[in-house]
Amino acid sequence: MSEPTMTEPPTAVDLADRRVRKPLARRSWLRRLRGTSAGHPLWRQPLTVVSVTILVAWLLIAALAPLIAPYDPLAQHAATYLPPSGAHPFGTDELGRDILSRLVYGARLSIPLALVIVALALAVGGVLGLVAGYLGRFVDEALMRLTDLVFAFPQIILAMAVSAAFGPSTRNAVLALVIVSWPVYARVIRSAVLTVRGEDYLHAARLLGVGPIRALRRDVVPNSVGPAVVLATLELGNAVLMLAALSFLGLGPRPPAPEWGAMIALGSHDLSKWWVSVFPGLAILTVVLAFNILGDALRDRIDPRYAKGRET
Amino acid sequence: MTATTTAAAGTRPAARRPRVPNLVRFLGKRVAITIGLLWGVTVVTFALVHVVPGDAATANLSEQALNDPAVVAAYRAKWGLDQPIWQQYLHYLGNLLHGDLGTSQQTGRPVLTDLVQYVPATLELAVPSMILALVVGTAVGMLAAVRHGRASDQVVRVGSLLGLSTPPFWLSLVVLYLFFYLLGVSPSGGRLSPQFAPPPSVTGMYTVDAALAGQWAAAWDAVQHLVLPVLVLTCLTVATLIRFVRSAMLEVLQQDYIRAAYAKGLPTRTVLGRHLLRAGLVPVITVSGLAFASLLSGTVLVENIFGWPGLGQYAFRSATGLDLPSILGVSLFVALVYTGVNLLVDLLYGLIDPRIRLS
Amino acid sequence: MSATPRLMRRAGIALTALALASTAAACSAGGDAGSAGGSTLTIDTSFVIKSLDPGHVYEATGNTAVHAMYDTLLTFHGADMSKPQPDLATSYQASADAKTFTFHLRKDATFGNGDKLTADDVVFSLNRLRNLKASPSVTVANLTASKTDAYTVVVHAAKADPNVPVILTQPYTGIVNSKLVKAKGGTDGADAAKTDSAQKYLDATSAGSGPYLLDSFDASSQLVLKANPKYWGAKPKFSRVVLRNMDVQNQKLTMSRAKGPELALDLSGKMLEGLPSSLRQSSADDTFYFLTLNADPKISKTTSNPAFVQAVRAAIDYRGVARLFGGNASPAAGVVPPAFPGALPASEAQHQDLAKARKLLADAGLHAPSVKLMYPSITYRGVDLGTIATKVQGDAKKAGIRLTLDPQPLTSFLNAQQSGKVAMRFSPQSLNYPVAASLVNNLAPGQGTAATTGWTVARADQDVVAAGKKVQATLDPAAQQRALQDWQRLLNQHSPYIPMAYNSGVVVAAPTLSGAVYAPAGWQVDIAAVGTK
Amino acid sequence: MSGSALLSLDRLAVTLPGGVPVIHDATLHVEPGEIVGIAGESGSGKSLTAAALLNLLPAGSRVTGGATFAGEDLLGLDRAGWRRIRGAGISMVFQDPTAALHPMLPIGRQLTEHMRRHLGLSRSDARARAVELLDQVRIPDPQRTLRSYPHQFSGGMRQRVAIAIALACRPKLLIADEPTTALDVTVQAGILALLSRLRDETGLSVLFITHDLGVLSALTSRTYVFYAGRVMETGPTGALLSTPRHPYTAALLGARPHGAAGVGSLRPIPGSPVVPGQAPPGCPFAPRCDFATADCTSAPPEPAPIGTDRLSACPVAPELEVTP
Amino acid sequence: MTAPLLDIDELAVEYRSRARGAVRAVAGVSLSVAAGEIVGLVGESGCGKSSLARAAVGLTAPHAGTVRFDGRPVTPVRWAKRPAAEVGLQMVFQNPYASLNPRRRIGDQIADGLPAGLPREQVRGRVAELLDRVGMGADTAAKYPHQFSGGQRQRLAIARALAGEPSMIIADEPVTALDASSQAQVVNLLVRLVRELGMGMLFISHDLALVRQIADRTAVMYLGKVVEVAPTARLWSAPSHPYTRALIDAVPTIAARPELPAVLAGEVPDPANAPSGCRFRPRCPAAFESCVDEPALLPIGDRASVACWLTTNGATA
Repeated sequence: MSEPTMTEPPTAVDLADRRVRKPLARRSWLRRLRGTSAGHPLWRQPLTVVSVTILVAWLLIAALAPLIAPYDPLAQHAATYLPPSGAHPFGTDELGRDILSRLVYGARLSIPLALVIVALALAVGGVLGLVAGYLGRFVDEALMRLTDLVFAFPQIILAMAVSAAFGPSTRNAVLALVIVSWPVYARVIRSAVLTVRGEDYLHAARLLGVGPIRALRRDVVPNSVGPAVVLATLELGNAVLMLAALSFLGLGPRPPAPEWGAMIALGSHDLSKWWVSVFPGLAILTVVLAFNILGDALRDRIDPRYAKGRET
Repeated sequence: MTATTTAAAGTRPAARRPRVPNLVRFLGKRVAITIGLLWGVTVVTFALVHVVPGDAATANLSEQALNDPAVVAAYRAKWGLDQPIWQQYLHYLGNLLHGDLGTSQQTGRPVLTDLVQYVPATLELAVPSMILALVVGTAVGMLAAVRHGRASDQVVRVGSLLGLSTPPFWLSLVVLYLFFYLLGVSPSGGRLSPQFAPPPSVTGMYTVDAALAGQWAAAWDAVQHLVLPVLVLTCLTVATLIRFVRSAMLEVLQQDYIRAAYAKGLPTRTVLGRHLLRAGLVPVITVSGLAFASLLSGTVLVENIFGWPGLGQYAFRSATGLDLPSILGVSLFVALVYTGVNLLVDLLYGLIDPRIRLS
Repeated sequence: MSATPRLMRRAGIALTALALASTAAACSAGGDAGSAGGSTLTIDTSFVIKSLDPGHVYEATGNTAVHAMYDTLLTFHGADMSKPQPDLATSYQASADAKTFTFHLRKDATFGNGDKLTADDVVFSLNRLRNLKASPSVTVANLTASKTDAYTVVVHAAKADPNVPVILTQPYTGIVNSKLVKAKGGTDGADAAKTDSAQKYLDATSAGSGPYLLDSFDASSQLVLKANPKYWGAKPKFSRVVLRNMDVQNQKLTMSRAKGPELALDLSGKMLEGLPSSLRQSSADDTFYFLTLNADPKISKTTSNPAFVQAVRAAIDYRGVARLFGGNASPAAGVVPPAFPGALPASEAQHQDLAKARKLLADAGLHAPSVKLMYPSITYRGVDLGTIATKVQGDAKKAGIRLTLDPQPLTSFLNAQQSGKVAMRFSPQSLNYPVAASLVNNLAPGQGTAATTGWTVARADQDVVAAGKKVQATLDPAAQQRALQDWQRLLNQHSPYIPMAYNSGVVVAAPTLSGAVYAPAGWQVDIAAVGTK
Repeated sequence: MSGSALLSLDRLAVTLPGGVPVIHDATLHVEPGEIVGIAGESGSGKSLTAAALLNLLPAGSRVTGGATFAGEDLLGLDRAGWRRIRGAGISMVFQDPTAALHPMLPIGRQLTEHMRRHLGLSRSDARARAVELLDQVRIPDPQRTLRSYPHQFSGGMRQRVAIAIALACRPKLLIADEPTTALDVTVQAGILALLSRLRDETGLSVLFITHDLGVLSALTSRTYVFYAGRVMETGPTGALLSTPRHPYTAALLGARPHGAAGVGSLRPIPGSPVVPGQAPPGCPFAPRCDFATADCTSAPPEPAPIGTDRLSACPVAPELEVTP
Repeated sequence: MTAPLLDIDELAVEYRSRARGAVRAVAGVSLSVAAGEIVGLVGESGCGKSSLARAAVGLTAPHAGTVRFDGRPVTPVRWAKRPAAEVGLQMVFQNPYASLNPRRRIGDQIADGLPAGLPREQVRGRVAELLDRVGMGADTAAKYPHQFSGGQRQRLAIARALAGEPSMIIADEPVTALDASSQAQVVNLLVRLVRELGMGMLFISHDLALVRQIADRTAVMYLGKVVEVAPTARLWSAPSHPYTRALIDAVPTIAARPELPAVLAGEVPDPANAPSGCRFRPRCPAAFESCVDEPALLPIGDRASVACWLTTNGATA
């Protein structure tokens, strides 16, 4: 289009956009070479292998929870606050529930919910971002202001407010987290769409008589969702964390659901019973870490700029 | 090839002289956007609070008072809750224009007074964390970028991923368990040990105020209370920063001008310290703005655990008490900080990158 | 009428507290530089305070402070709640119909500024309180004050109420200097709710005749009282009292190391574990936790079934629930907490009987009944109510009852409760003023709480109705207490309430202090009574 | 080849990290005051040769063979040695002047920082010399230029600034890596004139890398033709371009628009250039060569002398009769 | 002479730039291309060549003036589908790495230009045919763009343009991004297709030598205006405009006696601040008083025009 002679001042919220901007078409072959030399297949990177193993393990644990958990996660045994022992490897909590069993069943909440949150946010943000980017003008401006508005509330406070307003429940927690997280995807997709809108392949298609809808479907969408999908994998870990945070504040899935964040909250009342908090925390840590490493690796694959572990 | 030439063509210093109105226009536009944003915040907050079943009367009257319609009516009349919502809203806006944020139904004090008190407490946590995170994050991120692919880079990478993956509230509990419960070397929470009275308020930050008042023991005590929460918040922020700095620096390291700097015979120190840092700082500033915003929200949980009477606690209390004026006050403040930080980031950009200056 | 979740409000604010099981974990923060010494008493409490105007005060911290600044007509001494004692009124007479109460004022009482306290001030204070239509106004809505002479006041109750003398012990009935308050915009007129503007003044200055005057007040950090030099009674021991806003874990920490005259108001339950034995603890079981099951079949077919209520009653593990609250808690026998005359003896505490519960269900043809249990998602006295609810859920499950937990933010809970549409709820409850009979006003069929539980007179067992009436009609204290106990036993048979456990308020005081007694009278501790040994 | 050569490379070979060989047995020399050209398409290794000469290859690259500059063994230099050579001995001008100038540092800073270091000049002396240099590369208003930033200049001006920076420490050899590729012909003409004048005035040697044979012809005295990291042919530029002795040189000439109009007068080189690291055994050009024989695919042919001052790595070179 | 296939009349293109205000990239250009004709358009970067091309093909809306293709005005491509009658006007873009959708198969992209509803078998056949035309195998259809080199991609892009059965092609610097050897391949292909199919072509390039090689007529643009247009041979041998001459002289040539190309003083000014009068005046070695007025593009003989007071004064006087 025009020759932009000055770089527009990027705003802080454009960060998400620039995080995963367009894959480079032209670069010196030297640089490309450097990039590819490090582009090992996923399975060749030990860190990735570890993370995939952890994730698969957690998925198996979630799937086979009834077989793995030694006890009913809700059963209140007589002995409360048992420290870790042979019978209760991770101890029992205030109500005498087996912490290991609760952890195992907790995987059935955290992991699928994170997926749902991210998928919904991606869907909502994706559609809006696509529409805004493609239609431009007023629609675009309105959407950008809306995302600004959401960004202007700190995520956890907004999620808290939404969740507090509608009462704690799994559905409301998911809703709250989707509300705070969709704008990132909208922005990323929008900026990707804006890039594609200036691409010659789209122009070429339109010149050949391809209609706007078909062009959207074939040229715009496939070339703009990539960055958002990468971002989504990176956000999976974040979703687990945010959900746990809401639960910790008592705004997540209702008790007695063995949600990990809520389990940590139980332990926070009495530090001397360290096992009540420590193990759920480790569970969150491993899952989030695995998600993050995997997201990183995936991004490396999709965007060669990030080859060899370059991130964000 | 041609694209670069095209962009470069026909540009000479004379054509580029920044004109003063540019800055005015820029700031004017930003102020307009900010005002629009703040207006949006009031609308959303009003709407959100009114969707919720139950109102401030329920939250703020005693139970037996609720059984008395006369009392409830009096309360609603006093706080203007008996008016239609749009009238309440207009009334609020009118007061807002006069700088009146209303009175908190929870504390019975002007919201502004509450903010003046809670904000410094949060800043006392957030500012040191941010500074620490910036210094450490920039240094470590740069180191990792320069040592790209080597063992130290891998260690940094795993470390920052770990930092990103740790639930902050859990980390708070773990450090409390370690340093307070097991080792007994740190206080459990709060801003000041009980034996100290809060210092006379100047900045609202106990460390500073105590030092100003010459109460050194109290200042030292306040610093000790800061250590753990600041540590946790720094851990959170530094992980993001390291990742970002590292990739930004890597991007810069691949630029021709870095090679050109080496080709000129400059020592590594100069190349990294001047050329790399300068260019890598631009994206770092962006992310710092975001990081500061997320730091402010990260304090909610940390404040909760460390019993820190800051903005997060206030927000939490306002939200659960459906205290509309307070919620609005907090939301407006946060939005203002958000836009302010953004503006600051943009101005800093201009300061560092001449290409963006006053465009 | 009674039972404000006054304490619950504090709970909503006191966020997650850390139990400090070890006192070994001493804080390294140095020095005793600022510690209170000499004649300053330090009171550590988690502030719950909106106003220091007697016309508006109703929260814990405010009550404690207002009680020290404003004299009331009558009062209670220490933990003895059996009979109101003289304060500003040297004596009083109640009419036989419990509608007219005549108070004779002492003539030597003066306000902090030296003004004489007369009947005009009493009349102004009580009428202003009623007409302000603030939270505490409700309790006195029934009352009108007038004077017969400068030192005689008649309080007239529109509806017979033998508890008027007790109500007049409450901090909100504190007598203000009418001249002063009027000058600052106060009024006792019928339109006081709109026109009175003295609250701001009273939040900063005390206009009472009590042993203490307000020195300074910062709602977030501290409230300082100084002795009233013109106080008509015995000089209090401490010339200065500092109430400091302090979270619970710091209260524990500071009390563990307390050397000077210091006391803490919020340590209870599990927080008491591991405190040095040298500290003096004073407590009274003044709160109870109960389940409420809606009696309206339109709301729930299940909870309105008396057999179901009885089954739940039999399913609860009362000891286990009490254990969750910590050391001072005990399984409930009835709705009246042991701090008040009329409580059922501990020997009558309820027990779990799962077999009975199952049988009740089977007999009533209830197969795997399922109900939603709503509760406020707050941490109260160091215990997450969700934990208790989960315990109840677990117990119920053992009897074959499926409870689904429905935690709500405090406000939403109160709102839902008010609507009367909640099938089953769980909450803590305490008395609004320290007379157990006041519970009847609230819990009897058709009254406040009962009304929100769908328990109308028509649906209630007539024996219960009669027993409640008997309590209210009995004016003799001993007889009234017996009537109360009978009433509670009937409640346990036929009411939709299931009291589960009692919990106590505790004053933890430094070893050197005397008179630091927990008063289940609303003001937690009588500051002026605290002295040294 | 010549003991007096300013720069001489002897069978220099470069392998990038990951074991990708990119330059094979490059032998090359530059005499003082001489402008030598390197010609080749992208991927021919010409830029990497330049990078190797300043030790700017990606970390982990391996360089073997010999490289001597002003009597000093380049491959044996330590870090300090490289710092001494870079800028003051050998300096470089990059292809894209926009990318090679730091966008956020004022030009004065970029122009003086290495002068102060290498030449030990004071701030004011360095500035004085900077003004001189800008004048030398014909940039108007040098004082103001020093305070300006790169983005305030056009591509041509930026390249002049880059040349001034490269010349600041009076290097003996300037490596110019496609310095005019990104510029318009009119601007290119100015840069070529500038380099030529600098050579005449200061005795500067230039190693000029380009894919444009016309530029080579206009500027250089001798030319090395690179293909797939190998020197295909070398000789005086005029002779080399008028009577190419390697099929690749001839093919390059044929594919170039030249002379009178007429469709079909462009003769494309069949096939595609070699991807680095995937060169066929034998002569890398063999798959695209009209003259290739079975021998050509066995081992890469050694450059062999043709006449007194030319070398060609093609066994059929002596018989080669190609008209461009 | 029959009506030209592509007729550009007084076309102006403006951009709004935040920093510079309105920038007039093309400031009134008239140019026509007949069927079977190759017209070259040369000029330095920033002179508005690409803007002209984009407006001519309908990718940007002109600010003023008209573009007619085959007698009908070209509608700018916006929301509506492009009218079928205009599909015969196609474009080959500069950057072959950006002009093919990286995520779609080559065959599908080429098929975009085929009439909708064509049976799959026929589509496949037609695609293979088109690929064959540009010298690529039929198996190419199933591959993705990244599997090809720049030169190959440009050939694929040409095949795609051919799918619209164009009678007119606008080629915007089609070989600038390519290596010398690929350049020749692509240029030869384009020229051959134009000749074989009787199309018209507007060939835009900054490489004078290349344009000289293929164009029937050449137009020279400077700062948004055409300053000279003439049959290529004539333009090259006897340039009338000082700018044309300067451009020709700046091209380095291979000669037995090497000679540095001539330098044209100064640089292209910012189009936002175009000089008054003759736009070339500040750089023109031959500028004189008349040049303060803007010269019009006036015919100077057979199919040639020039906008220079030096020539037109002489021609009219």
